[in-house]
Amino acid sequence: MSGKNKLGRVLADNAVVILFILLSVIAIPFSGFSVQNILQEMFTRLGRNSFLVLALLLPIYAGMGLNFGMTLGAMAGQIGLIMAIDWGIAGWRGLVFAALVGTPLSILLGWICGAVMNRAKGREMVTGYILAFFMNGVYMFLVLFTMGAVIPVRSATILLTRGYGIRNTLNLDLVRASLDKLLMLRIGPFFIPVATYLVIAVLCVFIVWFKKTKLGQDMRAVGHDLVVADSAGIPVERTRIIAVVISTVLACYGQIIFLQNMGNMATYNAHDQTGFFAVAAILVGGASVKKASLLNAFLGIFLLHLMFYVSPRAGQNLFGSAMIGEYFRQFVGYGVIALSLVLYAWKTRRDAVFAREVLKNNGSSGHSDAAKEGAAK
Amino acid sequence: MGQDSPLLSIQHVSKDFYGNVVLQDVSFDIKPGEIIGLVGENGAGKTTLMRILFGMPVITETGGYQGKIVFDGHETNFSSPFDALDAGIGMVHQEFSLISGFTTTENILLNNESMKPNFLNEVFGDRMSFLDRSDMKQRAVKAIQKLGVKLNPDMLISEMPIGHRQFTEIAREINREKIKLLVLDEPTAVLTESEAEVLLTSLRNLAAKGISIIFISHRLQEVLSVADTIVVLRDGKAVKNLPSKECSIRDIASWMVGRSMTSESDAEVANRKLADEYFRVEHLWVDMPGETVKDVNFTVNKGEIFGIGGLAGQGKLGISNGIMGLYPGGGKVIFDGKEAPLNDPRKVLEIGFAFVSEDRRGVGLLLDESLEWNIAFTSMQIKNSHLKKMLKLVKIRDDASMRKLTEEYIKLLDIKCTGPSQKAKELSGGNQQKICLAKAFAMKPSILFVSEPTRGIDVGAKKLVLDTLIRYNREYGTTIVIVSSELEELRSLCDRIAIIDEGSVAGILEPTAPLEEFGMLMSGAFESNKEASHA
Amino acid sequence: MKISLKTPKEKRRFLIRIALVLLYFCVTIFVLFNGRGHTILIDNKDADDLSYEAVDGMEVSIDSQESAEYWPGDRDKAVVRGQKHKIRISFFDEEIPEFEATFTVPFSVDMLILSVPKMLAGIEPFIETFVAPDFVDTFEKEESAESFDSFEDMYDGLQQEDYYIGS
Amino acid sequence: MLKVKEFIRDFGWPRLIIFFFLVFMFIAAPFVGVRLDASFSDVLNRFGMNAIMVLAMVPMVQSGCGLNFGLPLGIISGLLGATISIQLGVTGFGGFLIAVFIALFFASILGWLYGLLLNKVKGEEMTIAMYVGFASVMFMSIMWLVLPYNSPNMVWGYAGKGLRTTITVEGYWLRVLNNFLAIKFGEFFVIPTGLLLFVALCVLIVYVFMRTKTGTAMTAVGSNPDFARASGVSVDRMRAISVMLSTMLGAVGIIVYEQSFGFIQLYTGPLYMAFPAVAAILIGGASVNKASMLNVLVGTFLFQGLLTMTPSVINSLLQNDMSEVIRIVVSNGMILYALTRKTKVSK
Repeated sequence: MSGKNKLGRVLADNAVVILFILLSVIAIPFSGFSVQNILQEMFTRLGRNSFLVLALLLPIYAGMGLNFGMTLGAMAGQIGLIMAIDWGIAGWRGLVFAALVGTPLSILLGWICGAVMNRAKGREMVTGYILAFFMNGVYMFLVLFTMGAVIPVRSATILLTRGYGIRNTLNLDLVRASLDKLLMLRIGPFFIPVATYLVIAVLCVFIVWFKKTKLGQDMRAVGHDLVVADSAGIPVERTRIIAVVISTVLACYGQIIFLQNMGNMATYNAHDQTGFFAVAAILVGGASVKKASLLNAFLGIFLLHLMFYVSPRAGQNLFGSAMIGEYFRQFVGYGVIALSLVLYAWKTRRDAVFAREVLKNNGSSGHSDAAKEGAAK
Repeated sequence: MGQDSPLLSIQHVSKDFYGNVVLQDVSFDIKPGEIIGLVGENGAGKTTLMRILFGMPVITETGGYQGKIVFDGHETNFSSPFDALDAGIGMVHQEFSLISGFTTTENILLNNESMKPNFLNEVFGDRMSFLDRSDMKQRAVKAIQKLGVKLNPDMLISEMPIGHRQFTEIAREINREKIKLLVLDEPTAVLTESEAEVLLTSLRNLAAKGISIIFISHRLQEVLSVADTIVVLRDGKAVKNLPSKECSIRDIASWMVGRSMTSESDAEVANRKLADEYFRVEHLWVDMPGETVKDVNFTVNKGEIFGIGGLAGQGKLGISNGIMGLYPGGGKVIFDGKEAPLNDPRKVLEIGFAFVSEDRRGVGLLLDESLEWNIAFTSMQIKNSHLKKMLKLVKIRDDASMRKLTEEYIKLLDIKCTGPSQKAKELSGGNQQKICLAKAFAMKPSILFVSEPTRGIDVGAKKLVLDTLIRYNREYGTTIVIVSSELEELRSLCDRIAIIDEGSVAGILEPTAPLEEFGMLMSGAFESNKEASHA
Repeated sequence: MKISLKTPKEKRRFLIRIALVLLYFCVTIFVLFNGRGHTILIDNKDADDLSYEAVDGMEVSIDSQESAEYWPGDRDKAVVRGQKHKIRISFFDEEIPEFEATFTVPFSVDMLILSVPKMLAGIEPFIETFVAPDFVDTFEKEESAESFDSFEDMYDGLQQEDYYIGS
Repeated sequence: MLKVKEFIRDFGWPRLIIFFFLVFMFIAAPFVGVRLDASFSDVLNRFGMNAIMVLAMVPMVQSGCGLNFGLPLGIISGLLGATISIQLGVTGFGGFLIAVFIALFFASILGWLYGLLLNKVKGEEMTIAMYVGFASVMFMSIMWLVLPYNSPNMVWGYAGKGLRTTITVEGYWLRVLNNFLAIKFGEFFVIPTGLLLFVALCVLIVYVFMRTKTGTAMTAVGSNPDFARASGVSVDRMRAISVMLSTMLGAVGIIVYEQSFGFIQLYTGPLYMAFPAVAAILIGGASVNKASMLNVLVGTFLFQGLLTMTPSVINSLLQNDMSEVIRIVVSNGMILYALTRKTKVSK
């Protein structure tokens, strides 16, 4: 393969990352934000979003693509937070309580999600997406109609005036930034939420470590080749379910971390786009449906949120309309998912052709000239 | 372990699938450290025998088997291949069961990794143990050494030559501590000669270490050179079982194919006067996975029934698929004096080719549509038939004419169905095959390619299908190229038969040629010294 | 999951898992009680029947939070976690020694009044549950549309993105 | 008995539940004070509004491209047609037709490109379609702000540029189809004859198209692409045509919807419009790879019936607004059911 071709491949493989860096480089000067301002915002957002994005990794390893079903975990986390607020548990203890309530819930939901995806092998992504919508209905039913009516709610202040159902916006003052503030470090002009970063670091260690376990190895095997893994006696379906369960539980914790940073919660919408942002971030970082790393996650969060932060202001300054920037960033978010999926599908095809040619070159073993001629084409 | 007691003893094993007998009273023994060469034509029962040995679910689902299998002194009846593995029987399949993104070590130890326990085992079970990479590597290296080949334990499978992949598979099986018996199904099919030689040497090594081997291969030289004992299966019976020293390739070949022939068609075939060259293939190569065609040359005369035979995986199926443009290919196809385009299914259909695919359910039929659709579709698309004008504006499907056509063929080919609107998937295999033939006939082809016309259909239907082909040939003078694994069938039908081996024509024979010649050609035993029979 | 307890290994694992489940509940209960927030209104008022009198001037701190000054008739609040609390009172009149006491509040109550004069006078109960009469109404304004007219409206919620991205 | 069982298996119990639920609601309606005739008229109207967008699912499903989550692309073309028609200031039936023609023009171009894209990503169509749809909606949101429209009816009054979020079609072609030959029975019951006729026309066109040589080939491609290829049909071309057709139907569908609804919803309005259409055709009995005109008609009727009846009946029955939840659960549950059902295409 010639050098030019190689360069082309590298460019194509990293098209999304390159595109994003270019966009950001163009948009930053127009936004008028100072570097310090942008960096502080990035520190905050890294703390806020990393956990959610990292929750996507395991299903990718297990070959199930991007887990749009992680929204289920977010819902579990929100139910945990509602409970914590209802009981008036303050500070980091409130977060721990929310996580403890959310854990069994998200395990259950993850199990359901994994089982459903096992029934739809090959289209896990779209299935996860629709499942999230479906569960949104169940969540609404649970929170809007049974809480306060069937499920006892102590605190009237979080209920709608009609006496049951949780308010559309839940004030999280009790736990606001309680994780971030636990160990806030000031370095020069920057505030760094060390505790949050520590939690994320622990998760990273867990993921690295998990990959070294037997289960992690099995997950990789299932992700690479379902049929071979099955014939080697690896319990394929169970392994896939475990991947989704872990992802869902992590999403639950991630959502709690996210919301404590935000300080309030749109009860019926907060989870809607959890999956979208996490998926967009990891794809922007250069991950694909089949391959992702910690680096992809962090790079992606940085690039995506840089873009999200600067584009409304840049749009305002460039076109005199903040809405343009607002729409632009959403366009970029959706577009980047579409683009990554297309590039990936296209790449898979290209690699398949390539692999076949390699196989043929090996297989023909100089038996005939015609075969070589064919391979050269 | 007594020297005399066999490791594995297969005793009077019989098996039928719904009355279709595939194994009949098969018995043979394997002693520890012995290599058995198991040979037989496609469909002779090799695969079924191995499935029984491994306790594949398909056997119990279809009613089990008769007879007894004694392994290591105990009568066994494995309920899954994993039980067989646990007992110490390993199998290397023809198609690789490797994960291409994994290294050699990881593949050799797939689901058999070395583990270091940690505290999380107590909570989440053994799967949370760490992998002990260094121990894994040691074990892999040990297995590779035992095999006596050179393999890089850290190389990715995807970057390996094919031969090494095969070695990796074998290394995986022999890595298991308990392994006593290794079954190799066509292990050399994808190897080069030198690689195959290395493999054979390592097999002898293994046998010397006390591992018994069942070696299934169509390459008779290899079987002869490596095996201690040869077992020949034919039509489900173990027809020969004798030390390899006592037989020659020619003997084995004739035992493999040696069936009594139905001689009725011989006379007729011999007397047939055929017109001039009509169709010619030069240096055809086709990239069909598993059936790669490398360099094929032959000519067919007008009105001839030309047979293409050979063992599975040698490329015979690739020829017709390639000519019909279904798989990428190259070379020259000359039809009626003009060069026919390759890689364009529509063009070849337009110039009068028609094809009955071997993959009946995958390519041949619209399973979810009616018989009318199945029969009339191709002709509608290519010849614009079965269309009518609606309101003088648009041409739409003419259901009445499609129905008429279908009813015609239902009667002509005696297709058992409830009517033209029945769904294709509801028919039996034989009747589905007739639908495929009807689809091709409806094209009124100048030359018809038929691939494995009798695969997977019952005996009665087989005869009907073959008779239909002969009748069609005789009545319309249609040239037919028929590809089949069943030599018997080709010999009863064809004017000439080409045998394909390793992607090219090993030789072209008259149907009356001695059986062992066919056997020899199929087994790659002789180099193409039969070119003379080229018409 | 089938639990068989044949081998010592399995027995040990079973016990460890049981212990973990117990630990799960213990931690939950711990954060539930320990993290439970209460608002304590600290009162320095005379009794209606003058059975006790407000302190002339003092600094009160609860659980070593920052102390606040109280004059007669003052009321201020402290937000605390958990049920056991320590109160420290130092009087402006330096002759009176500092007062320290511990008290517990009931788990289920969000807001209570602690009357310092009552406590000093040793009148029980010096802690009472406080119910804010207008509490519910203060939240009324936040109320937004709580039902959706159509599918499309439902997803209009998505445009609350600003909230989500947190710009 | 066996036949009944088989029927239920083929038809699927979720559909039966939905069907009986709807029947139950029609029966219950009078008892909770909901006027049957008004409801029925409403259902008919909504049926007409939505049927063409549901119809837009058919070509793509039939050609094996899966459910058309990329419907927003067609809707955008429709919105372009509608806004340009209003910009031109043509009123009445002419305005409607101009909108349709312009929409078809854009839809054919976008649809063809979209088809070429989907051919590159076989097997992943649905996820990609969804995000291509979303991205294009957001892209057009920018365009609505930037494009040089200046009809005072459409642009923001204070800025003098940029289209409004909702634009009324009143005074242009409001209800031109609905009112055409409309038949009134009493105060509450109206048959929107023109609308239903137009729907019938579209259904007929698709029906006829699916019976032409090309349409037949398209169905075969969806049923078994290998068979179609072996029969000399260009699989990619058929798929592209089907995507184009679906997009064009989506474009016409949204204009029909708007003339009855009265407003053009721009910006993020079309974002999730594919979902009700997908749910409807699945409720009608279609699967991920088979759909017929009957599925469209039955599905649209059932789904829109459900959407009309649940709010009024359930809310007055249970005294709460549970209908929204029911709607979400039913429509997404139906899609989920179709996705996880073991497809019967035997290979």
